[in-house]
Amino acid sequence: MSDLLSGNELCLLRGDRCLFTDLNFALSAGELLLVEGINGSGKTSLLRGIAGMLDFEDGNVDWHGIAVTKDYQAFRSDLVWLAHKVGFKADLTLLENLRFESGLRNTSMQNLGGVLERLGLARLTGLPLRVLSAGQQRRVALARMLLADAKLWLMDEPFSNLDSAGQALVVELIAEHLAVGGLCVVASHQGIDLDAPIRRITLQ
Amino acid sequence: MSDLLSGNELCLLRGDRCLFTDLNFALSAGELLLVEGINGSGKTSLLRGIAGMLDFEDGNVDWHGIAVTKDYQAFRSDLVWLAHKVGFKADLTLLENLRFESGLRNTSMQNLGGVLERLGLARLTGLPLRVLSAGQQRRVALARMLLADAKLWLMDEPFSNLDSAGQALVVELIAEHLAVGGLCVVASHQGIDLDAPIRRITLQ
Amino acid sequence: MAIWNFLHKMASPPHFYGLAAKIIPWFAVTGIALFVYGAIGGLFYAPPDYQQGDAFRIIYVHVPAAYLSMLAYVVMAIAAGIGLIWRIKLSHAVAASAAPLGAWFTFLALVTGSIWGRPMWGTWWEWGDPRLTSELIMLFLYFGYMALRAAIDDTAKADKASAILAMVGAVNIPIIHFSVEWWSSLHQGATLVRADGPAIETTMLYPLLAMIFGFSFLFGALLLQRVRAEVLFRERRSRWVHDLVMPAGDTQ
Amino acid sequence: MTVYEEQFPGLWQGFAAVVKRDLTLAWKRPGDVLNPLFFFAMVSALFPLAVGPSQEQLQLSGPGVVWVAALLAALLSLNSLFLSDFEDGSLDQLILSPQPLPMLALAKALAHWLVAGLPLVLVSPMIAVSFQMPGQTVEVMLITLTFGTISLSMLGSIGAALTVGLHRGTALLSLLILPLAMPVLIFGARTVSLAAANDPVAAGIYFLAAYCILTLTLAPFATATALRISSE
Amino acid sequence: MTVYEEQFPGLWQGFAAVVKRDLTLAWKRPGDVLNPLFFFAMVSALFPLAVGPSQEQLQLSGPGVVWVAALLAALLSLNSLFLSDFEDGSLDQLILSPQPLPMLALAKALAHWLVAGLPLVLVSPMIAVSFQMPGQTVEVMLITLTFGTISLSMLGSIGAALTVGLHRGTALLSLLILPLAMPVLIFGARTVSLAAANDPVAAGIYFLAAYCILTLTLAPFATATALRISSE
Ligand code: HEM
Ligand SMILES: Nc1ncnc2c1ncn2[C@@H]1O[C@H](COP(=O)(O)OP(=O)(O)OP(=O)(O)O)[C@@H](O)[C@H]1O
Ligand SMILES: Nc1ncnc2c1ncn2[C@@H]1O[C@H](COP(=O)(O)OP(=O)(O)OP(=O)(O)O)[C@@H](O)[C@H]1O
Ligand SMILES: [Mg+2]
Ligand SMILES: [Mg+2]
Repeated sequence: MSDLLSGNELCLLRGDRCLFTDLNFALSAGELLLVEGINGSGKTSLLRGIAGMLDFEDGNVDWHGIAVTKDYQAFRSDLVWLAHKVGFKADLTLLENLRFESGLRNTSMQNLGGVLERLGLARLTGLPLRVLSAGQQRRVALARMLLADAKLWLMDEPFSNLDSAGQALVVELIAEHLAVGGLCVVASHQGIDLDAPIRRITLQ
Repeated sequence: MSDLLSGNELCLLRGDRCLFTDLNFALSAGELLLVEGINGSGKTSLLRGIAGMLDFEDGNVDWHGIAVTKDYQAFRSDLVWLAHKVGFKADLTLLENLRFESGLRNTSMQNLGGVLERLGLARLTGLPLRVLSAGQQRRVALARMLLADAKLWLMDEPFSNLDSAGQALVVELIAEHLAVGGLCVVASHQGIDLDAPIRRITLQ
Repeated sequence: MAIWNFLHKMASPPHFYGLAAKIIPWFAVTGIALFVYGAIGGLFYAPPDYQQGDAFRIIYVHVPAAYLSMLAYVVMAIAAGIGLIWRIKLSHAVAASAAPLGAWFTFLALVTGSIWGRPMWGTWWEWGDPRLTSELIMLFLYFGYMALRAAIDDTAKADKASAILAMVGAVNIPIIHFSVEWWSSLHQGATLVRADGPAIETTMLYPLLAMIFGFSFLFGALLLQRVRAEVLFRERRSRWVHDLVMPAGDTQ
Repeated sequence: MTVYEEQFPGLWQGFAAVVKRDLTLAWKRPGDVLNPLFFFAMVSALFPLAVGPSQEQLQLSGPGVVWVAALLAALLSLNSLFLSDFEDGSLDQLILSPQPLPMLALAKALAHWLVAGLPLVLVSPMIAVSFQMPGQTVEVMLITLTFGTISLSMLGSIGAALTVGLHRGTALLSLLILPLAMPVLIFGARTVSLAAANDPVAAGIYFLAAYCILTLTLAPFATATALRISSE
Repeated sequence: MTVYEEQFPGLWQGFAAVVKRDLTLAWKRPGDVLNPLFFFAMVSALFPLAVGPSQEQLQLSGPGVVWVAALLAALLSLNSLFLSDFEDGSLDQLILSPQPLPMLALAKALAHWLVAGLPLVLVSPMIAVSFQMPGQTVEVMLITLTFGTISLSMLGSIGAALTVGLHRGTALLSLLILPLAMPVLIFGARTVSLAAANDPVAAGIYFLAAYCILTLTLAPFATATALRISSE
């Protein structure tokens, strides 16, 4: 099987509500999974479930054909997660935050300059994250994503708070990531205009 | 003068940066001011300045022709502010939060049912805000806006996290507000498709 | 594998619900019988203690309560551990139901001990005595366990979080038991559970044993009954509970 | 500070809304009520445990322990007075509401006292008994603690407003509040000790009452100004 | 709990990154370091003030006061151990990082000790002097406090992880941690008192050391599991 990531018969409960049952998907290298649905339909929850931060009531997610719960740690080193919240410390500077990330993931900071330049953050490295604007903070989260060098990107509304140049940049980054055989799972309210193969899930 | 809200020669500093100088705008009843600009250009800061939460370095904002600093309290009872953060307590239920708002602003809860229905929140009234999805929380913030019955709406990225139905709804709400002589100041990365007169400021 | 299947059948809520209903009467009857024998034997037939006179008779409540307070904790911790590791929901229900019972026994042991301590040691309470303190700590552990559960709305999450606490708190049990040997304490050393057999006269011993086992059976009955209620609540949205509460044909 | 004319009929309505909201929140998170209470009980219980229970020593240090515990418990809970409102954006909404901000600040401080101060006052007799305090002292302790905890809540609200945007820790807050709170502590503890020795206590009680009224009138304005500055 | 094979060379690198980050944060918000320290000093200073300074009484209650103050100071700062990480989303990122979570939990607890526990140990001799503790006692106090505060940080990390998603208050946290911390307090205070009376202290020190090692080995796993549950 060439499917790298697959979800089988997934079912998720939140409180009294059943968000979805019998959800299936399969994704191979270079493919993108677009999760759509109205507000509150469970997109964020699905992403958290895939990442292993929420337990599915039923079903399991496979990575390289093996259930992720079997070797959760190996799975984690292959994935990076862009959430609603940036997940950085507001009191540390941009640079300190990214340094910490690279220590945690044991990656090099070699192409840091390039990444920051590309994201338009180069002049902000010395500022504490607290003073950055909403969009700038999202860009820092994107920087983590690029530096992490992970195979699977989980992105929850990657376009929010970004200006139009920023949104175009995200599409470009995704396209590059797919081109080198990466995988993306994206929850978004707006379509993505890409050449790469896109699979869709619509939750209701 | 028929201008209800006007900014004269505004200048704002953040840290070492000067975000803008000599900014002027004027807005009369039924008009919308659209603040555009790339990430970090100072849209949020401008809105906070207008609301009186940030001090301008220079210039002043007038409401009904009088500087808002003169009668800040009267100004505050005419405005309502939709921020990045919802500004509700995560542990209280939706209903409790909105009840508190109505106590604070001394408004009636008569049309609450209609508002909630319209925003698609009717079934969620008993849930603590914490468990609502990102978009649902934004909708609760919109509910505050509608219940407040204020003349001036300050909206910071009102479309973020909303699904397409929600985004259309926001446009509709704005149109209605303008139609009855209200004013809107909107910071957004996406245009607004409206019949009403739109004034634009582009920050860089 | 057979054992595994058996366990899973046992742990299935409807099966347990029915089975427990059959066991409870036996436990209750045995418990009450032992209790009555122990109470009569202890209060009327056992000779007064040569040192303590009749005051010693409180032993028939104190010791069973003290033992049960520990037993309940052990049951709770083991059940919580099983639930956490093998993800058996019934097991969590057992742990959750054991806590309030354990707290009551602990409270009873503290009160009776302290009443007994007044004539024996001339004080209701002695801070710094290891046995007394560790027993009090156990009461607080029970409180902490219950408070943590109450603070989490989501039952599944409450189960897992409180299970950790129950397991961590289990270190206290050996401390309670061995405290009298490890440190000088006002409290009695072990009289019953000793390598060289119980050091107590049989007319005193038998009623005491009867009380201990009577308490244990009653605890078992109460625990099972509480677990039944808990299971019913947890499964409130399931088919079988629905059928149970509203038998077929009885539509509203 | 702005001068507020009497043009807002719903002056007390906003006040009531804030008090009600904060009490509801406390009800939903009983931790906030139990926290200082539990802390108070804890300090009082740990002391004999750690110091070793000599009867007369306990009796002597009783009033002091109760007062130090009360002060610490109040400080402990003050940290979160405006913090959660700041972090979830409610503070901005409060500042932008049409109600006079000092009124809302007073409401927050009052709600804090109801949640953190009052239970402490109510539970203090129990602790007094465990320290073998003589009966007539308890009454004096109740009165002084009432005035004292109100003053602490009011003073604390200023400190909490000043530090809300700055740090998570209570260090700065304590540093700001303590000098102002010290008179309350010293007078409080001394007055109770005097009562235990059957000496006259009126002077101490008057002082505490005066301090309480002073803080009740002035603190809301200072707090409101501090909040505006912190939220910039 | 997952079993972690030795396949990750950078095991200590994630550990170091977390410790470094938390220390930098503490450096930027000195409140976090000063907080427990200040609190510690405060309790110790307020006590004589409130109780009234009788020479021998001070000397007697010295060890107890120091230990209670240390325990409370540790509890006070524990609340925020994971809270800010939880609120800004960093906790999710830590959990999803390729490093073994118990390792990161250990790093967080260690950083907490470095920031909140160690300064307290270092400052304690000063307070001992102010309580007129005899010289040879101070050494014993230093050793016991070191072991004690490490145990408290480790135990506290479990409690903080369990309660992180729940409340702002420390009430529940204290309720969970105190029973487990009580032995540390009792042994710590008693050992110091014994030292003051020139009695043998080895047993107490051994116990504290054993407790410290036990918590160092077991707590990270419990904390990691608790974090996963809380972040659901
Ligand atoms: C508040 C005070 C007291 C508390 C908290 C307390 C607690 C306990 C506990 C926890 C046990 C069970 C220990 C174990 O099985 O390892 C126990 C057993 C016992 N207690 Fe107490 N106790 C108290 C006072 C007393 C007093 C005053 C007496 C009599 C002088 C007493 C006599 C006994 C006896 C005889 C046993 C059975 C010992 C054995 O067979 O192991 N207790 N108590
Ligand atoms: N305890 C609970 N009780 C009832 N419903 C709950 C509970 N917890 C979560 N939910 C519901 O589960 C859903 C979670 O949605 P989720 O955050 O995954 O949505 P989403 O698709 O990401 O939405 P958005 O587009 O707004 O971000 C929401 O509808 C929420 O109301
Ligand atoms: N202390 C400071 N030093 C330097 N720059 C600062 C400081 N405080 C704020 N800034 C800058 O001021 C700007 C504030 O922008 P603001 O939040 O108003 O932007 P925005 O237009 O709302 O952006 P976005 O579209 O991303 O929300 C940012 O560029 C930020 O980097
Ligand atoms: Mg979402
Ligand atoms: Mg902005």
